Amino acid sequence: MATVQVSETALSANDAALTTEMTYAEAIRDALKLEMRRDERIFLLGEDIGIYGGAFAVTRGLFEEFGAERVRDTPISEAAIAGAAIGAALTGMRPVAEIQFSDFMALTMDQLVNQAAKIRYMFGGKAKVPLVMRTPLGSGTGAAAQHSQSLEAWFAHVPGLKVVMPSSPADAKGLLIAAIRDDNPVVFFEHKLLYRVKAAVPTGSYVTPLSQSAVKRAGQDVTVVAFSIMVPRALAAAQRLADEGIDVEVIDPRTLRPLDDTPILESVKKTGKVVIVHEAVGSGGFGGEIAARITESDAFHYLDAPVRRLVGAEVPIPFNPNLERAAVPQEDDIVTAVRRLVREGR
Amino acid sequence: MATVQVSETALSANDAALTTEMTYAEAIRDALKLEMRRDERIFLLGEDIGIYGGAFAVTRGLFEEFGAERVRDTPISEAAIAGAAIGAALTGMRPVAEIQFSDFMALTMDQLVNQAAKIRYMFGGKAKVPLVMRTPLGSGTGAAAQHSQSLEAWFAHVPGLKVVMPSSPADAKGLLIAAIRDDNPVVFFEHKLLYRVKAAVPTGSYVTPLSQSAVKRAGQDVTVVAFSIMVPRALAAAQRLADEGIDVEVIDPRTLRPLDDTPILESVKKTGKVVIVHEAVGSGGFGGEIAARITESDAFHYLDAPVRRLVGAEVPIPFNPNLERAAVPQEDDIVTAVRRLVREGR
Amino acid sequence: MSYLGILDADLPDLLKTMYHIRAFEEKVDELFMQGAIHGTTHLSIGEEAVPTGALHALRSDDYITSTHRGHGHCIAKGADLNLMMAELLGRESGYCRGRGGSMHIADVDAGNIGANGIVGGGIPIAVGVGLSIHMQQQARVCLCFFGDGAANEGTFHEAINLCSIWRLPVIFLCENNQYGMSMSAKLSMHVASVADRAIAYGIPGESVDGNDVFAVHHAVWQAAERARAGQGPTLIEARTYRYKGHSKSDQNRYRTRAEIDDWRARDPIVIFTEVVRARGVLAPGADTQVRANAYADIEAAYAFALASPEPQVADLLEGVYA
Amino acid sequence: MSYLGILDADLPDLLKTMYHIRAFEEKVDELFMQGAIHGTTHLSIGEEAVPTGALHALRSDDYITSTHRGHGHCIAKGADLNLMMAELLGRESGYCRGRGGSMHIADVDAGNIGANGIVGGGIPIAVGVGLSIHMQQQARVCLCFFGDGAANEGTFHEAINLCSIWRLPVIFLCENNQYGMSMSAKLSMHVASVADRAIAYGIPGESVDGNDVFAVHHAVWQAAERARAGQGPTLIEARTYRYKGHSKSDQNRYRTRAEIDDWRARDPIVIFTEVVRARGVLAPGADTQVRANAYADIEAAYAFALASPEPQVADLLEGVYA
Ligand SMILES: Cc1ncc(C[n+]2csc(CCOP(=O)(O)OP(=O)(O)O)c2C)c(N)n1
Ligand SMILES: Cc1ncc(C[n+]2csc(CCOP(=O)(O)OP(=O)(O)O)c2C)c(N)n1
Ligand SMILES: [Mg+2]
Ligand SMILES: [Mg+2]
Repeated sequence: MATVQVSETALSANDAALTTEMTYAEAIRDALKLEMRRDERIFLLGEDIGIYGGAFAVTRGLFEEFGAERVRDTPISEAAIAGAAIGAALTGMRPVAEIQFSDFMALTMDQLVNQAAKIRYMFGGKAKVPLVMRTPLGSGTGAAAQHSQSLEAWFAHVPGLKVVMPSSPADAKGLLIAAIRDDNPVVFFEHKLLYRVKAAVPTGSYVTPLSQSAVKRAGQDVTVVAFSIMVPRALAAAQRLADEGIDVEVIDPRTLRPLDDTPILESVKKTGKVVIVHEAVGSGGFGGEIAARITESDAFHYLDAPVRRLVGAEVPIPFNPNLERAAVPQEDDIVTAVRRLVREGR
Repeated sequence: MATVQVSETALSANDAALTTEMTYAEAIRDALKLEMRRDERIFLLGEDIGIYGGAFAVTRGLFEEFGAERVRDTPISEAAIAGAAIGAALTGMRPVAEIQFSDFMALTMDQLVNQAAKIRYMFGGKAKVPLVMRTPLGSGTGAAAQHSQSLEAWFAHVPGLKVVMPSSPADAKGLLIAAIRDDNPVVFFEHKLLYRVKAAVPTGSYVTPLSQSAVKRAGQDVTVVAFSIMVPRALAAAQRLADEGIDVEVIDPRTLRPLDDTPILESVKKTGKVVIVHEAVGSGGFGGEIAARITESDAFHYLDAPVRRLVGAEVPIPFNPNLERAAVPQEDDIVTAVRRLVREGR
Repeated sequence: MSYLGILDADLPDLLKTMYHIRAFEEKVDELFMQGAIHGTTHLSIGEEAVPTGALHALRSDDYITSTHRGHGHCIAKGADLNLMMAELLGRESGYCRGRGGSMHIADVDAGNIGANGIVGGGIPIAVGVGLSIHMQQQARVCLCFFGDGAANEGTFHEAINLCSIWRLPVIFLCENNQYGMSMSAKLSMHVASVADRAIAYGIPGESVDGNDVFAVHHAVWQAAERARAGQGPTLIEARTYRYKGHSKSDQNRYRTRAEIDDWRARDPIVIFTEVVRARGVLAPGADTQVRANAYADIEAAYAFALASPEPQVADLLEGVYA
Repeated sequence: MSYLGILDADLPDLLKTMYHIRAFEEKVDELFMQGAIHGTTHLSIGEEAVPTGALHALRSDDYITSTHRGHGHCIAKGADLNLMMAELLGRESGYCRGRGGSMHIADVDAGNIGANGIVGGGIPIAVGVGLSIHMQQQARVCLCFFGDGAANEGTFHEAINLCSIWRLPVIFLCENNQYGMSMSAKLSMHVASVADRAIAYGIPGESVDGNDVFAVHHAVWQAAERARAGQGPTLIEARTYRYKGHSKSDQNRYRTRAEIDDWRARDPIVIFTEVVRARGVLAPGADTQVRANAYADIEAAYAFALASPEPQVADLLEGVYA
């Protein structure tokens, strides 16, 4: 690539009219493929993303289409992967790095937080770092404590980063395209258990804007704020609760930083009750932030019950499957929590 | 040291009757010295902690007393410092590591979070990791974005870690002794601006238990929850507010994980109004956790105003001193926030 | 009588260890296929000579740090097969009470500081173990296992450097099985051998045939002698190969059948068995008995595991803090 | 006419660069003493030959990544002294609008990817710059400055390895000023030279006299030739010394007066001035004029900075996101 080619035609939203059934993993692959075709500056780097196709097969086929230069297998060197992405982003490229499990983001924290997130501000706004770090999080696969964490709260605490957590195939595709086109470092958390979830996804290229919370289900009685894997669980729970006459509104922030809290506050003003659900460990989790946003705003005055958090247990994720399940909120837990809140609310 | 010597005599709390004026840095040094004299398994490791005496002179003189074996200068290798502490802790030693600035903890996250914090649980409770990581945090020294962060929320989110943030010389000494005697990995955050603060400190060895929040000032009208540098600022603000007839109760959690929230909830039940103050960036900061603890408990029903957070701005810490000051809560800001809350509370 | 530094009398035991490892891994493979084990696993079939030779060079009170591909290390360190299998099946009787699983088996009191799910994660921990030995003036050593892929992590560098300046009794043993997941070691580094990196730390480095128990034993034995004599760490590369995929999900797209066959033709157990036979320390045909016993031990371990209770969900929060 | 690869005609300019660096650092030192500058600073007095020689070997569109001790790199890369001084004084007119300060001066568009407050933090970033050059098929190189202390960070290892396998056009230039803060490089690593570590990555390594502009220039020039020819990275160690303490708070407890005096006796500016004189490219005494002009430039930069406004507190939140 001597001169950089950017085709703007693919930017048209018209192609998005049709939809195809595809998995969350396929939707992510589709986003990568469409963007890489559009803009030669975009390239992928990470461990085993080439021939192997990625630990979760997300990049399968991309090596074959785009070759080893643009789908770069790296040694097992997470800090260097992050640094390489930063340096490339600073000098005209648009890297999309994959960190094989989000637990290993721990090895990139200096590069991501002390470098990528701060460079623009430290340099007086005179540089930009357009990179995406894709990485899978979450438990449920029996991979135990070092491969099952949900550490999104760390990143959501860092000015300069954007943090995205799609909960559906269509969101995954549109949000990833938005993340790639964003001129800031974006951490893009994919949930392992969602990879095989199938749903209708618009064909062609489209952008789902970052920092726009979505009402995933409208309801009158109680607000459930959920993201990532907890959204389908909350929707399933809402379905069951509807049969009991409890009308649940499910809000998915989708982007945790910068957080669009308006739809959450509006919803709470309407329902007066809220359950915040996430997989991550409760203490210090992002649920606290959401709770605080609600209770420091005027939505506070509309609350008619305490703000409830339904969150991960205060443990490393255990290996044994029964313990593992018990460590994070399940559909049943959401049903129970909502039911109890509605009954108890004065 | 062929056989490990532990003198239990120094454990007596009687020596603590007398007090001496000393700085926060001196109090920390005193704790290290007393503990190292008591227990030969305790040793220090970190960058420039020997002859140099530490970047903030905290360990000055310890090299002279305890020698190069027990006051170990390391190369600039933060991950290896953490790992060395873990391996030593697992096999009978009690390391106290210093990370020169807490921003560099980013380089230790894998060792600290994926290893130290999880080892005990992953190993079925059959191992222990008694180590302390001491590290200075905070802004106010003109060191800019990569040397001024307050990232305690990251650590407070991790089961298996304990997180301590002393706000006074006496607490620093007693809490550090407790941290050293604790059988778990403890992250001990010292505030750079507190190092030179002087106050009365009990002589001799004493333990200030971890996970015990302290009422730093009793009051009836409004609760201020603050930790680290924000405690002296809150106390100074409370003094001024007292002149206006506003009686502020100041609670210092001191340990963020495991958090003792009872005194906070009790206080809020009494006052009905709360301001949570911290230096760290607001979004995703530990203030959210405290707010959520309050509003998910029965204290919620006693609140007569929204929960107010007074927290760091959503920026990397800037170099320019005026911007730097503006980025974090100052005494005046606390006064204003409390005043406004009291006036607005219904 | 001994051969290349190993007593003839010890050969049957070493053969048993190799068969235990292989049988254990084969059983685990089978159980995964059946869906009877949760999660993922990393098998070391084909690599048995490395831990077998290495641990035979050490004393029982020496330490090891292990990796995600750690069953062989654990067995060669003398672990109880029942407790291992119970752990893989997530049972309360397992080494980690079912909380750890394949990637976290540990037995700190017995000197196994633990498998590790983080590539390169155990290397700095080995430094601390070495430091502890040094400060307590013990005669122990710490053997640190890691892979060729791990040799590109920053921790490798920091840890070996630290051991080299402090002359700690640590042996860094790289199991170069030619791949870090799908990436060939030939592509992930621009040196012929991981042992070449010893020069960067001013310590001895040696590359040996990792399918040869004697070669591994000899190199580790020498390194342990140096370590106990206060001469500091050594970096050893043992060249070997894994027959199976990297983990459960591997489709083997990155290597050829011919390569796998070449390595299978140099199977470490076959090679070792030939020596055992040549030394005549076992009655003719007794080696097949060793093999059969080993497989039976594994079945017994499986039966033990199956008969063990699962952890109680009520105990979920137990064991986070000491 | 040229001498050791540098054109005689360029010598006055190089002398000017060295004096600019020294004068800048002396002024900063003075301002810190007065409390006129906030924060901390790391001065490179005594190390001027390294950036001066190195940057003269590169083209203006080449990139650099720099360190906490980066004023010299920045000046040798051709920075505007006014904007630098304004940055140190935290002014809106500074390179980083007063948000960065000494440790974060950068000018990405001009090829200075930035100073870095994290030891070793810039090394992986240089990989990315090299990758970017490679993928865009440019003829540029990236020069990565770092210290002897940084050579023990994991990032050093990961980054050089990555550049070596991808053959990226990056020059790793270690300014070995003998100490990482208080720790002697002799104690922090068990090799004679940081350049010895090149072997671990299969790349060329060279150690040169860092107080000799010509030696540094030559090594960097060769490395740049290799890089532009697609032959990948080089590791260079430049042996030098900082006269001043590590930073503001240094009490110099870890080194001797004699050692400092020895190095001062080999002052890089004095050595270089002798060559300039010997080559006769300046009228007798003209070198003192170069010196005087350089000091005057720094005073002018200080005046510029002083006259510049401070940032507006109202703009605090500006510039976090693009
Ligand atoms: C820090 C980290 N990065 C990536 C992974 C994913 N992963 C697990 S094993 C492995 C390959 C390791 O290669 P090597 O060190 O050679 O050991 P081997 O699997 O060949 O025994 C990878 C990439 C991980 N577990 N930890
Ligand atoms: C990751 C990290 N660790 C520690 C420090 C504190 N620190 C700043 S400079 C320095 C010494 C660096 O030594 P070297 O790389 O040789 O550079 P020099 O200061 O000698 O130019 C240290 C320890 C830091 N800024 N970053
Ligand atoms: Mg391997
Ligand atoms: Mg140095």
